[in-house]
Amino acid sequence: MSNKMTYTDAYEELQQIVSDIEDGEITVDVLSAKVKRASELIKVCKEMLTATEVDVKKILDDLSED
Amino acid sequence: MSNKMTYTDAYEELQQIVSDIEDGEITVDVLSAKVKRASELIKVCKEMLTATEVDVKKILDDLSED
Amino acid sequence: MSNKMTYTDAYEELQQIVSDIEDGEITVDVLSAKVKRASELIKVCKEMLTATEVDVKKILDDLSED
Amino acid sequence: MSNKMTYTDAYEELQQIVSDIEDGEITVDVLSAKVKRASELIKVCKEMLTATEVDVKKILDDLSED
Amino acid sequence: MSNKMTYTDAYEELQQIVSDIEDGEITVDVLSAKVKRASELIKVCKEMLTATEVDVKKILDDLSED
Amino acid sequence: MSNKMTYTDAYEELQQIVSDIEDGEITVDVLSAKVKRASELIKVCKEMLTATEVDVKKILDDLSED
Amino acid sequence: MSAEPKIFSLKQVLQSIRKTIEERYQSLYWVKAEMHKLNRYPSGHCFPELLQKEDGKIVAQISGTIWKQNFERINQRFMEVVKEPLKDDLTLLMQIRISFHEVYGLSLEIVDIDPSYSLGELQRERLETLKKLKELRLIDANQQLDFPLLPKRIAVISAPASKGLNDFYQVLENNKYGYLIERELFPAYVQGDLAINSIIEQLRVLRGRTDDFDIVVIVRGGGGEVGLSCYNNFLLCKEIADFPLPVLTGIGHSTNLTVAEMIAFRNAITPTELGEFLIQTFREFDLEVRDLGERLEANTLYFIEQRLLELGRNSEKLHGKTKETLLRRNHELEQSGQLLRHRTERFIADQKRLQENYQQKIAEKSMRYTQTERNGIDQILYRLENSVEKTLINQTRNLKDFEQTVRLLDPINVLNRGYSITTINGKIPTEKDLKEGATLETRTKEFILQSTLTHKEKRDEQ
Repeated sequence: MSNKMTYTDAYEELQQIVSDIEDGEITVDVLSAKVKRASELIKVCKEMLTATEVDVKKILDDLSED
Repeated sequence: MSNKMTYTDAYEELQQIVSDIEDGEITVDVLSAKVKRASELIKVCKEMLTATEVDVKKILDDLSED
Repeated sequence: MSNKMTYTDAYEELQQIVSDIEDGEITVDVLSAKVKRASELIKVCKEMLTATEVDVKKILDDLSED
Repeated sequence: MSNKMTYTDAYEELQQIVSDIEDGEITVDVLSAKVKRASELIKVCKEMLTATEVDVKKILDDLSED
Repeated sequence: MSNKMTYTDAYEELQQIVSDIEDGEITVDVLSAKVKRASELIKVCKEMLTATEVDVKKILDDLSED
Repeated sequence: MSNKMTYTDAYEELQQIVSDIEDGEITVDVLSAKVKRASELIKVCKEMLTATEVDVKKILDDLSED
Repeated sequence: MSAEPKIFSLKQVLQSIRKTIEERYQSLYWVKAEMHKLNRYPSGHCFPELLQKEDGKIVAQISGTIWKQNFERINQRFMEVVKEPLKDDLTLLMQIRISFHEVYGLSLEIVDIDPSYSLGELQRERLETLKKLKELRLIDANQQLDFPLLPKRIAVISAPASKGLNDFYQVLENNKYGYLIERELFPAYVQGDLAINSIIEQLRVLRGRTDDFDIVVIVRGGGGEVGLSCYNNFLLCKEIADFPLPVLTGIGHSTNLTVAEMIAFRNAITPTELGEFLIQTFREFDLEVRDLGERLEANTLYFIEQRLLELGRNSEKLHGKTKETLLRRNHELEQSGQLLRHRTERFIADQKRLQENYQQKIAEKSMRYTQTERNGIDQILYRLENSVEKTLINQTRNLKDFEQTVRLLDPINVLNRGYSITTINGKIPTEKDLKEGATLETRTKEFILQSTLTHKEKRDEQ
């Protein structure tokens, strides 16, 4: 997966996959693959969230130290 | 039966067979043959489904573990 | 950030950022950047306040000495 | 500040400034300037008071001597 | 000040000024002028009183001698 | 009132003047004049005791003309 | 028959009358009558005319006689008691003897007079006068007049060269203060019956000259206690009471006040006292004027002093209030300065707190934002798991359905339950296939049976 992917892209793809599965538009043949992709997207989002949190915390901590 | 057969192919053939049988337009001999084929297809599908289930479970379990 | 920025401008931008974050009108992708900007604005405001405080104190102290 | 300014004008402007600061009707950007102006007004008023005091004292002393 | 002014006029104007000063109805701007005027009025009144006293004493002395 | 002043008129006018002065019901402006008049009235009253009626009448007539 | 009339001499007749009267009137009698005229003769005897009036008309009249020795005794007692001599026009209670004399005729010989009766009569006249004055509302008319400020000009009614007048003038002239009281004498009788008309006459003269005088005085002195009943006379008293100027009396006696004294503006016991009263009036006025002079001087100087003090107070107030005003303004400025400092500091503190708030707000909002996102992701994960599971379950169920259907349709399963399948030429026979003689193949669970069709009939129930 490209590092260039944004959280927004990842989130939208993720939602699309889940929505597809929910709508039964996914065959058993590709189900694993889709779930795998979704799982990777979830991981990516979570990582990005964590990274953002760390970032923000650092910024705010820096501010408070001043 | 070829290993290349997809779940979707198998499932669609199965559906066709069941539909044919139900329409009763076939001879007893053909019927038996069809039943046999159907049974094989069901088995294939079941195996594929089980494999997918295991796969998916693993992926999701991996995700949850993170 | 331009030195020409007034306290009022800085303060209003800061308010806007806080309100945007609060209303969820930003994405995760820009959150860090926004917080960073806010933090810079806060710094600027604080510096301006401190400068003003020093200024004002001097004026008032001069007045008291008379 | 013009020499033509009366004590009354100066005092009223001073009070207006003090009241504006209290009501938060000024921004940090103009605070220094406002405080500076107020401080000048106070000085002007004090000078006027002192001048008046000297004046009045002289008049009253003259009266007492008679 | 006109010589035509009567003691009554002078005294009433004096009292008005004193009362205005007492009530704080005099601004710093006109205080000197008002005090000056009052002091002049006091002088005028004293002179009038002294003149009257001399006059009256003479009349009364004449009377006693008879 | 007749322009001929009587004993009683003179005496009552005298009493009135003395009482006005006593009660402070006159102004400084008229004090001399009042005292002068009173002194004349006292003189005539004293004359009344020792002079002849005709002489006293003459003085009273003079006073009436004032 | 005629007889010569008996002829009496005058003397015989009068002697007979005298005898008869003497026999008839032997006692002394008390008689009340008016003595019109005393008619005292140089010999000392009196032959008064006695009479009685009714409604102003004389209804009885006779001459009386008082012999000299009787008169002296009677008059002395009368003077002692009544304070008046016997005189004309008195109503008297007399003790008489009726006598007739051949030469002097009928007369009442007065042997005594009751002075008490006359005193009562005088008293009665006094009361009568008071009553009439009261009825005329004149009793205090003179007293209601205003006394002049100074009784400078007085009309003196008195007997010229009398002691009373002299005493009165002495007091007026010899006052040590030099007061001048101008007076004019109006001579009159001031005692006895003549006084009544004499005084009335002068008062009437004076009525025409009221502008020339301030008061009228009636002065009598040295006449003792006798002859004062004239002052009870109604006409005189009325004239005094009604007089337009104050009438003052100084009649000089010590007995009961006469009516004139009672209704006069003022009564002095003696002329001297009256004079002293007038001087005293002057003295009081003198003192009053002196007092006014002193008050004038004192109060004028006090007035000026007060004005000076007033000015001083104003001057002090001006000092004080001006200083106070300046101090207050100065204080106001100080306060404004302090307020400026205080408010500026608070303003800055407020701004700082706002910044701190924003800092905190940003931290909170960022945190909440990422948390919300995390929740969103978790939500999606949940949906993913659910939908995958549902998909798998659906597929599994579908396959099971298929399996079921297939098993039900498998002919083997039919034969196993004891059924058989009959076919013609390998097919499930139709109407046209079922001809007699057609070969039927019947499959059971274990066998394939071949047979020929012999009969066919339609089942009713179809």
